[in-house]
Amino acid sequence: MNFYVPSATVDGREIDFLILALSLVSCAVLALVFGLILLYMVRYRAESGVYRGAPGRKTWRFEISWTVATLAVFFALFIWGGDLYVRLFQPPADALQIYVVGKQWMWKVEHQGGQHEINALHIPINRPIQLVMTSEDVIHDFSVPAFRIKHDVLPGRYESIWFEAKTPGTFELFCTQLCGVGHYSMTGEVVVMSQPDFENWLSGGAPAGEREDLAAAGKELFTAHGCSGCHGEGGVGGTPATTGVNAPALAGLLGRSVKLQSGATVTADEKFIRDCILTPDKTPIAGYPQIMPSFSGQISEEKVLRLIAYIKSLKSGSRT
Amino acid sequence: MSDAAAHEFQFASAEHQRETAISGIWLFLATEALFFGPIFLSWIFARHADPSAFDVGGRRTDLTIGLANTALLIASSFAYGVGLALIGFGRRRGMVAWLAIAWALGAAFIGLKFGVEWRTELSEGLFPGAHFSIHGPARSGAQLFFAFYFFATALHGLHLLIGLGLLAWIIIQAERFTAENHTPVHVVGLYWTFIDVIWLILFPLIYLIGRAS
Amino acid sequence: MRDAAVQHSYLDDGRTLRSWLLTTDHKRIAILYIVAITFFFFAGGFAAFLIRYNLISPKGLIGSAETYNRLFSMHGILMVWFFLVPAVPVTLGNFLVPLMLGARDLAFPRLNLLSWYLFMAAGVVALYAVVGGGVDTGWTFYTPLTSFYSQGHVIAAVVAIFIAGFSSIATGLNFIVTIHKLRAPGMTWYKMPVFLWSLYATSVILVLATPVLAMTLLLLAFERIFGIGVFDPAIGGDPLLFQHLFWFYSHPAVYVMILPGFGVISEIIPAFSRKELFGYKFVVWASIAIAVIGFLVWGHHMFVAGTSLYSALVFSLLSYMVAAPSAIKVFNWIATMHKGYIRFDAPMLYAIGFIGLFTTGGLTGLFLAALAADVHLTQTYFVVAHFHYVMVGGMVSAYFAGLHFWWPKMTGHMYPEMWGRAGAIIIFVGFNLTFFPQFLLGYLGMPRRYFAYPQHFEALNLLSSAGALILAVGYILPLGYLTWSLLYGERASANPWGATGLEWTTASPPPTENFAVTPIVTQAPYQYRQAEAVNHE
Amino acid sequence: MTAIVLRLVAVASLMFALLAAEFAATFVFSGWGRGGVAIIAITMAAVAAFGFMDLHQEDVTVWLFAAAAVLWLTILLGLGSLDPFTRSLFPTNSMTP
Repeated sequence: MNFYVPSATVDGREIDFLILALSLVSCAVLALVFGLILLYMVRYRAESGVYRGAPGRKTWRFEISWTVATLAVFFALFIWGGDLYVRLFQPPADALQIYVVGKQWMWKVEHQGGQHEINALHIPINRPIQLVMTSEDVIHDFSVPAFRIKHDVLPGRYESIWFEAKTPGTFELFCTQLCGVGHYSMTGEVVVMSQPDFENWLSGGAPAGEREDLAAAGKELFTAHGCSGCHGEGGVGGTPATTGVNAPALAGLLGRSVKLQSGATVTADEKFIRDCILTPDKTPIAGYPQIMPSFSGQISEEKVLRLIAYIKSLKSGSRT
Repeated sequence: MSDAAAHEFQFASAEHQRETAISGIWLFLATEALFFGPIFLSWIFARHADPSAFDVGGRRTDLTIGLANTALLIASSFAYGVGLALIGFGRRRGMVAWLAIAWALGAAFIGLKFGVEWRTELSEGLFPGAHFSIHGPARSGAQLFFAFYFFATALHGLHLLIGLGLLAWIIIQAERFTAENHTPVHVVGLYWTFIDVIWLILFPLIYLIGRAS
Repeated sequence: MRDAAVQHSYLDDGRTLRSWLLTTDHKRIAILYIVAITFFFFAGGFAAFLIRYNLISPKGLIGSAETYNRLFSMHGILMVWFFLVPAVPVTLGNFLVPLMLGARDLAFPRLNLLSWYLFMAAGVVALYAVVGGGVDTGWTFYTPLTSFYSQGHVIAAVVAIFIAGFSSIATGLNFIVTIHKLRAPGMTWYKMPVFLWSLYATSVILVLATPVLAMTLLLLAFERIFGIGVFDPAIGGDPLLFQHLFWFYSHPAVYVMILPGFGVISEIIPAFSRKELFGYKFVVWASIAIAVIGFLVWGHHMFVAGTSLYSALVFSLLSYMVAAPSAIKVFNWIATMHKGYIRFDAPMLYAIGFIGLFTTGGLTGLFLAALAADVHLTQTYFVVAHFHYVMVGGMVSAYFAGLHFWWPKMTGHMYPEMWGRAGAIIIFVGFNLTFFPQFLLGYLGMPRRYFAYPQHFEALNLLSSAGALILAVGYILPLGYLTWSLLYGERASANPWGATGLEWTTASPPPTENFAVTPIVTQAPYQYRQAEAVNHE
Repeated sequence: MTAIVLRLVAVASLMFALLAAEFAATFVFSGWGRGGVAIIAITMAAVAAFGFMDLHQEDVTVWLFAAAAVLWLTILLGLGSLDPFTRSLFPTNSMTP
């Protein structure tokens, strides 16, 4: 059991130092409080015959002195914490920008060169990194305990944090803002690599498999999970003549308006497609019998994302 | 209870009980003021996010009805004040007459607000959502305005409805009140005017700020 | 004398169910409340127990993340709004405010009864929300998770809290007006016991913060029902607005939970040290200062939420300001013990436990007020441990301290002293074992509200769950022996502790009208004569 | 009694005058703008509190309660708007990576 994990960033070490100072202050106060209580409990217990002396009258001197002392210590701590905090959220101009999108329940990372990764973030060592983050749905929170950093990721705006890792290695990444059922699974890893390794990784050399094209992977899943059995190869849609059942066409679906059996019209965005795959009973499409099985629990969120990427890539021209 | 000197056993006198009731209602009104606080703060947040789009929404409101309603509420508070003054001199029938006027003015507010204004706005597709009828770059901000508008006016209207109920109750119970003993008339009056005060703040937030320059 | 008092005690004034359910007697309403919040305490505690059970294993033992989320949401909602916020004010407060003031009842007895019915109605709706499937948003209801994405009975939960809020407002309003208007002759402001001052400060918060929460929840419900609203980021609304409004209530609500505890402790420490409270005026004004400054610090819950850096700095500075009055109180209690004649009856043991746990909780609050440290520690188990030290270690200890202290007054029976002391010690030990490991977990980075967690957090979680078992025993124990004492407990005299205060001058249990003759107050509170013999009867 | 009614008439007239001033601030004197409207609205609320609700006749307790409401509203609105007014917003339109 390890009770201390050294910080992998310079600022993180400063935060540790601040926490250490706070701990020392707290321990001193606790020792004083517990010490005095225990001392008085023994010395002034009712049975004890110790001489109590005449009761003191003037109290305000004590009150003023411990109030002022407390406030002075507090103010010093405020300055310390505040100064560090402002630095923590002011990225240097030369920082390497990486985009992060939080979504129920995964982290999607996009590098400048268009490289994507999911639930993982590869960064070079000794270089300031600025993450520009947004959310597709609810509030998430990007937290790397080893870097002593976290920040909420809000829908509809960009939030940003920055850090400069000094230690190579793999570190835990958590979502620390309750974001729904899968909150606990919204974890990943931050991999700190040397600059050459990072260049190598960016160009797709290593580690293998990370840079798989999302849509191509989705296409494989589309066949493997039998989607094409009803919706047809290439998602052209099914009829009793072609696939045996009536199934809506998926090509060109994204962004289109879809009429539901309830009469409501919704825009087919990523979330809608995700719902259709995982909870089809909740989104029956007008004009089609609801026979689509739920894939909830059978395919991971990442796979859903790949399927969505594939469906996105299907051009509406192939619609029949 | 109709005995002027009667008071509950925890009070020293009827006057003591009256004073306590009045301070109680004032504290309740302080609570109510904070109750409307989040509405004002959401106005600040929403308008600050995109002032010009928010004001586009504000200019779609019906200024005539807004003005008429403000006048109705001021007049209504005035009428209640006269009624309260009359019962202070023991003139119960005069009080009933003026309170009835206050009630009617309040009811007219409700009629105009929900029967005419809301109905027009709903039919014009001004309720935020998929069918919102303002398009273009101001669409989002205007929706934010109307989300605020419908919520704030609904809540204010609800308070006014409760006030109408209390006023009706006072009128029905008029027999109970005398020059010395009419605390409930006083208490309801404070609440009634307070609804007016809230509207005096909501009115410019809804109708005027968006049109001002 | 005693026989006469027993005959006319408020408990004997009607024995039918109707005489209880339609009572306007503040003492009977207090008893009704005790029954209700005891139920909610154990319901919320049961959820906590299941949470700790789940966390024994890194993979989660209850099998479903959804169930887990519903459990901690239920735990939070029940404990915050149906136990911690009402606990001391509606039970001890309801019982004691008129007695301590020398009044016959609260200013608005019917409003008091109404507030109990509102509370019960809220409880029923909350239980419906739980039984009907639960809520998975946490007790904080952050948008847009709650307004657009959450499944479950959000509206029912929101309605429950809305109604409970009005119950709080009614109670707070009643206390403030009563303290202003119904003080006995000679009971000037500075002759009031600190318990009344702290209830006054509490009521200020209840009356001025609760309506903000009520409206915020209405806005949330509006957004959820109509699918659009002022927090909706899709139309430019600000989800942080919700957090500002929520914490405008919920941070002061923390003081609603702890201030009455301060009051209880300020009564008990002098009584069992046989000594005047040290620095009465400082303690009094510290309570008022907390109630006011407590409203200026809500932003410290949002240091990583995306608020502006300026507002974070302002809120951090103000947060330190509110810590100072709390520190004043701790030093004053200790100074009160200095040169006293200290007795160790159960209320005193609970009170001393309170000081220790509250101080720990308060000091760890400094970590969270220090901006940069907060960035690392917030939203982890550090925060969980911090507020449980204040709320559970502090507040529940204070509630039990007060319950034991005034139990003879309320019921006319003594509780079994040895069991009382055993309970206090078991709770103290179990509590520390449960929550201290969580500070370490938080520092190591374990996030809150995780159904399953990485392997390396297992040992500390196991320790915490083991502590929870001891804590559970500690809480069930008083339920047992206090119930026992109702039937078999020794008869209590009017003033079994030899304490000062008007409530001890009337019979135990008090007659319906509290005082046969309205008392006239001439003395400052806590005029204990040193070395005065305590007759235990 | 006539005195009370006359006073109420005066208060109501003042209110209508202020309402007219509010309109003038909005439409006629464009320089006044929103600040003028805000000041007049707060004045009207105060006039209603003193003129119709007779705040001036009440005892110190009531004054305390009314002052508390104003103070706490100021805290809520003041500290609450501190954040958005000192924050730079970067709205996102496209949500896909």
